[in-house]
Amino acid sequence: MTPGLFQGLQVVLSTLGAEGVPAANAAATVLESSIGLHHYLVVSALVFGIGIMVIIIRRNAIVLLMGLELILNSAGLNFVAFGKYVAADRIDGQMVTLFLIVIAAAEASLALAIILNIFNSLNTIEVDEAKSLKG
Amino acid sequence: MSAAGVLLTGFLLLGQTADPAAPASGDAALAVAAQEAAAEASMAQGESVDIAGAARALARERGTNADQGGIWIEALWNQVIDPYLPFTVPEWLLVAVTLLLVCALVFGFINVYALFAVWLERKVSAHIQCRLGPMEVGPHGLLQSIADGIKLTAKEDIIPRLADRPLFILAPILVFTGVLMRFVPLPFGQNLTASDLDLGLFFVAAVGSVEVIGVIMAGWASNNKWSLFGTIRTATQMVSYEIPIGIAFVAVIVSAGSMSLQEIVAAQRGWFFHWYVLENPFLTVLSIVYLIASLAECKRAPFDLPEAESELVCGFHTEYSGMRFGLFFLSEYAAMYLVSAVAVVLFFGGWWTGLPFLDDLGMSPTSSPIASLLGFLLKASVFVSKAVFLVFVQVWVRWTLPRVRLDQMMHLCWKVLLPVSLVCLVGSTLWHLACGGSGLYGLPALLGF
Amino acid sequence: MPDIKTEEMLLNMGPQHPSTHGVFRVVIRTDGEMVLESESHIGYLHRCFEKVAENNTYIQVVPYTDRMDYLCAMANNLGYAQTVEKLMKLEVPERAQYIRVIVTELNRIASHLLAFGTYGMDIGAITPFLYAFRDREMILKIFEKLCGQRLNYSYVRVGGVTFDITEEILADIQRFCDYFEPDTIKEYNELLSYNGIFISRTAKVGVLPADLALSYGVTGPSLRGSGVKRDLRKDEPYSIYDRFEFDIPVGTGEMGALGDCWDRYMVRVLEMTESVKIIRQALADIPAGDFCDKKAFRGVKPPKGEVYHKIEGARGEVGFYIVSDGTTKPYRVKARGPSFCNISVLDALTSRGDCMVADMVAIIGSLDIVMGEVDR
Amino acid sequence: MSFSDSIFWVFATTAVVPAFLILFTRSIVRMAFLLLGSLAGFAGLYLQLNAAFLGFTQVMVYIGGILILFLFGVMLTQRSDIPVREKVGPALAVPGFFAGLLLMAALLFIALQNPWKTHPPVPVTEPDTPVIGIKLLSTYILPFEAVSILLLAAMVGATYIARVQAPGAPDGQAELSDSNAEGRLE
Repeated sequence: MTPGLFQGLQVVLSTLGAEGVPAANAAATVLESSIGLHHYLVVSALVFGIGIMVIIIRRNAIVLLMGLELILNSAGLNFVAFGKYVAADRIDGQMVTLFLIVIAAAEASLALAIILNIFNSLNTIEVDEAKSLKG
Repeated sequence: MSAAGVLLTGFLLLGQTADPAAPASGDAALAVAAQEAAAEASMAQGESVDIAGAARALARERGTNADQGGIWIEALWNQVIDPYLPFTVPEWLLVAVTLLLVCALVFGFINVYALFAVWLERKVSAHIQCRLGPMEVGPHGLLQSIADGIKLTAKEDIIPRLADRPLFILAPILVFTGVLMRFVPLPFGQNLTASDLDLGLFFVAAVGSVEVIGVIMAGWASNNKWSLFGTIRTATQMVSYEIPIGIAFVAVIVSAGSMSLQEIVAAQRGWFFHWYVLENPFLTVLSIVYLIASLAECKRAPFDLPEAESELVCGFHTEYSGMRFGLFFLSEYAAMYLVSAVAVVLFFGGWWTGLPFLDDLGMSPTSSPIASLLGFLLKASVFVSKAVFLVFVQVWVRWTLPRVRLDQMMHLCWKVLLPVSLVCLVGSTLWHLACGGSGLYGLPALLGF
Repeated sequence: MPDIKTEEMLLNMGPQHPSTHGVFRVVIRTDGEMVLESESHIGYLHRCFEKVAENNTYIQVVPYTDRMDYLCAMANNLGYAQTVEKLMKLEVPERAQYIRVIVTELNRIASHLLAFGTYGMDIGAITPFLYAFRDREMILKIFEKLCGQRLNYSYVRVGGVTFDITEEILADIQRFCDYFEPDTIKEYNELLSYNGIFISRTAKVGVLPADLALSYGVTGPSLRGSGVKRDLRKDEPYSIYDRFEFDIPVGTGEMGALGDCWDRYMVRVLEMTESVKIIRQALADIPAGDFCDKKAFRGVKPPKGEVYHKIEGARGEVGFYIVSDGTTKPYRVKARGPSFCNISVLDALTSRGDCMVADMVAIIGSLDIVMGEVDR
Repeated sequence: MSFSDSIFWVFATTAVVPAFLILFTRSIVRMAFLLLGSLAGFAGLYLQLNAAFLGFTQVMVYIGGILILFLFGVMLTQRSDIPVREKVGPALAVPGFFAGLLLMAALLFIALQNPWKTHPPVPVTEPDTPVIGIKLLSTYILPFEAVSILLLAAMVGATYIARVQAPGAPDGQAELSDSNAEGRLE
């Protein structure tokens, strides 16, 4: 029943070490689902790493914010995944992510306001240019 | 290209349905169980038509999430087609085909409706303006939209040299997908829906933002200053007007106690004064707020600033031609139907005629298959007619009123509609707590009706 | 008002733009939706009227005057014809005078109807446009019957008019007047003039103070919208305008500010009523007799000299300055197009920093320009 | 692997690949739209995790709010010459890449090697939304209120910061006194 393409993807993941994941096995006994906690953790770790790279490599303030959003998202995914597979009540993980999203919204609006201000006074949003403490 | 939109929607729908709350839209055993139980339920209720309802009822009973895309198609398949097939179909194929079928049905409806709506708009505008409108192609120009469609597809597809090519191509698809996806929880009649999501209204509100992103993409990718103007206007307008719309949603959700569009309509059963527009004065005001905001939400006059042809040439789709423009066009008309249908669901009683004796047709467990079929068709046609009437109202407004200015539009949203809707939300909630859902401002209950 | 600083943007409005009423180009510097400064560029329709006029006979110049303000060609014809007549000291037959007044006023109505319709369109209301065209069509039909032309009439010529007006046409005009006033104008007011959104879009927008208007040489309804009661038909009566009873509507600031777009717009609507009033009186008094001076029709050869004469066209004062060297061709013809002077005030109106892109359209529309006349 | 599992792979790809491409894109606007893809993938993953409410919230807040805010930010802070380019600090490109890679590897190691005490997912018996609503107003009432205040403060603060300084106020000093004056008036 498993189509070849997905099998291939699974092979790729198993080389990453996701094979023999207890959660996946445990879930499989009930739901025949091969997707478990580890899959989400891997996705989250990948995106987190990318977010870090974006933040270090890129110099544009808005792009930095984008990297930040990636990191926040990967964290949120972890919470929900742990909520589903580890926590006693799966809603708790969702609640944390919910707050995370809201705080991300507040953070983004504030950061953009600051970026606008920097742009107004320095005429650039390259973070390296914004060195002075005043004005 | 529209196929791409359909595929994208299908794909996103997959995500929703495959949401394995019912752990297996895929689980064969459960599917069989669902099939049996659906058969049982339909036998028990003597309903031959309302397969979907039965399946859903069953799913509820079994404590699973019933909100799977195309469950009625699934039931149809399980009961009518599958038992007679000589081979077993892999379930993933089954689900995929079902979902694509649902998408294709919705897409087909949008297309057919859009052809009609374009014709309606031209005819109505013509008669408002003391002229005849299209008369040449077909009787009273009925086939004119088809001719136009052929013209649009046959037109040269131009992409400006300095445009951002991938975004330019992606934008109309995204806009169309944003509209198409919102059709997913939308009912077309009782239990006639692509997927009755639990979070139906929330979904409608959330996915609307995809359309905004698509419009921004279009305007930016065109590399045209007028397009950019249109884009900024669209983004401002749609983001702002989502708020009064959202508040109107919340007020109705409070009254109905559910976000599922099916259940919101179901809660308005009975005499027409049980429709939420007559439920209490606050909801009446909110319905007007919603109608105004929905005009802005789908960029119709008097809020057609994003494409104000006398100011911005054509706004965000200035550079688009051929079928890419056609997709914008299609999504605009689809969005018109969409907001109207949501208005019908929220305030105007959905598929109920407002007369209990008509509504009850085919609803009792003892009614004959013919009666249930008639009742089913009646409800579907009532729903679509109500929605199309609201589309007509939009057309009527468009050809009568001038366009507002950007600051006036924002003023209306933030300083008029928002406070009014907030007050109405509180008022409606308190009213609901005090009087319950008696309808007509609670007067019939007072009179012992 | 602008709380957030944004990048300024240079925007090219026109020459091909749906609401510039012709090939007119405005370069606007915008900050978001606010227009900071605008700069008009004209000349896309330049056809060398004045040079062409020097190489044609006096009669041959008449069709060129049609093409200046093609929406109110009768007034141009009349202005040119009267200038030449003034040069020749020619008396035009009484009946021709009446016919001239009737057709000029009819054409004024047609022109204002178009201004009304397109203005609605600029503001975003499309239906009034078709209403206006429905009624304008009746006038054009009458003109077609009268001289075979719908737009470029060349009907009023030196010495009179080309064709006599028949009883049938007079009856048509009477019927049109009865249809048009007061019912249709009332309909227009209900449809557009007093529409809330329309008022909010036009009131207090593009306010043109009287002194500014006068300093730019703005004339016609655009000037009267600022409250200046100047109309050549009353102030310096030409032809037989002194025989008729009519009012000069001026802007009152009814919707907030004197001289705003709404005032300019409303002056045009009110003027249509006054024109109907004049036509009714002219229809009642029109005498029998010749419709032209036959001699002048055969050839025009004014004496040496120069003359300036101006009349009130639909958009303002249409003036002609003619220098004659005694031959059959004018030595020099200079035309004063009202649209040219009216449009010159546009930059002053839109560069005050209180104008949005949408207002830009409203202001251009309210000045009611015809590019054929601006560029000539 | 059942069908719904294959959907996971689709969404996982949608979440990771556009995010990765952000590193190699030079146009900021394209980056924002790649971010759109990534965020949509995350929304899909939330759906996969039976968190439909969260998934739609993600779409609403991130795509409908934050992303549009980003796009506005890009439009407000760039010259009008399109496309917008962004320069990469070349000195940081290689170390940054490896730092990210190192972190990624560490996280992957932890994620895959740690014996998580997982339990089989509980079948969903009722919609989450009412539960979330009730929890928000009972267990989580304090964070809920705190976040509300935070949002309000952020909104006011953002509006205040993004304001253009008065022409006569060249530096923050004048503006400060300006705001003091306002405070006194109140």
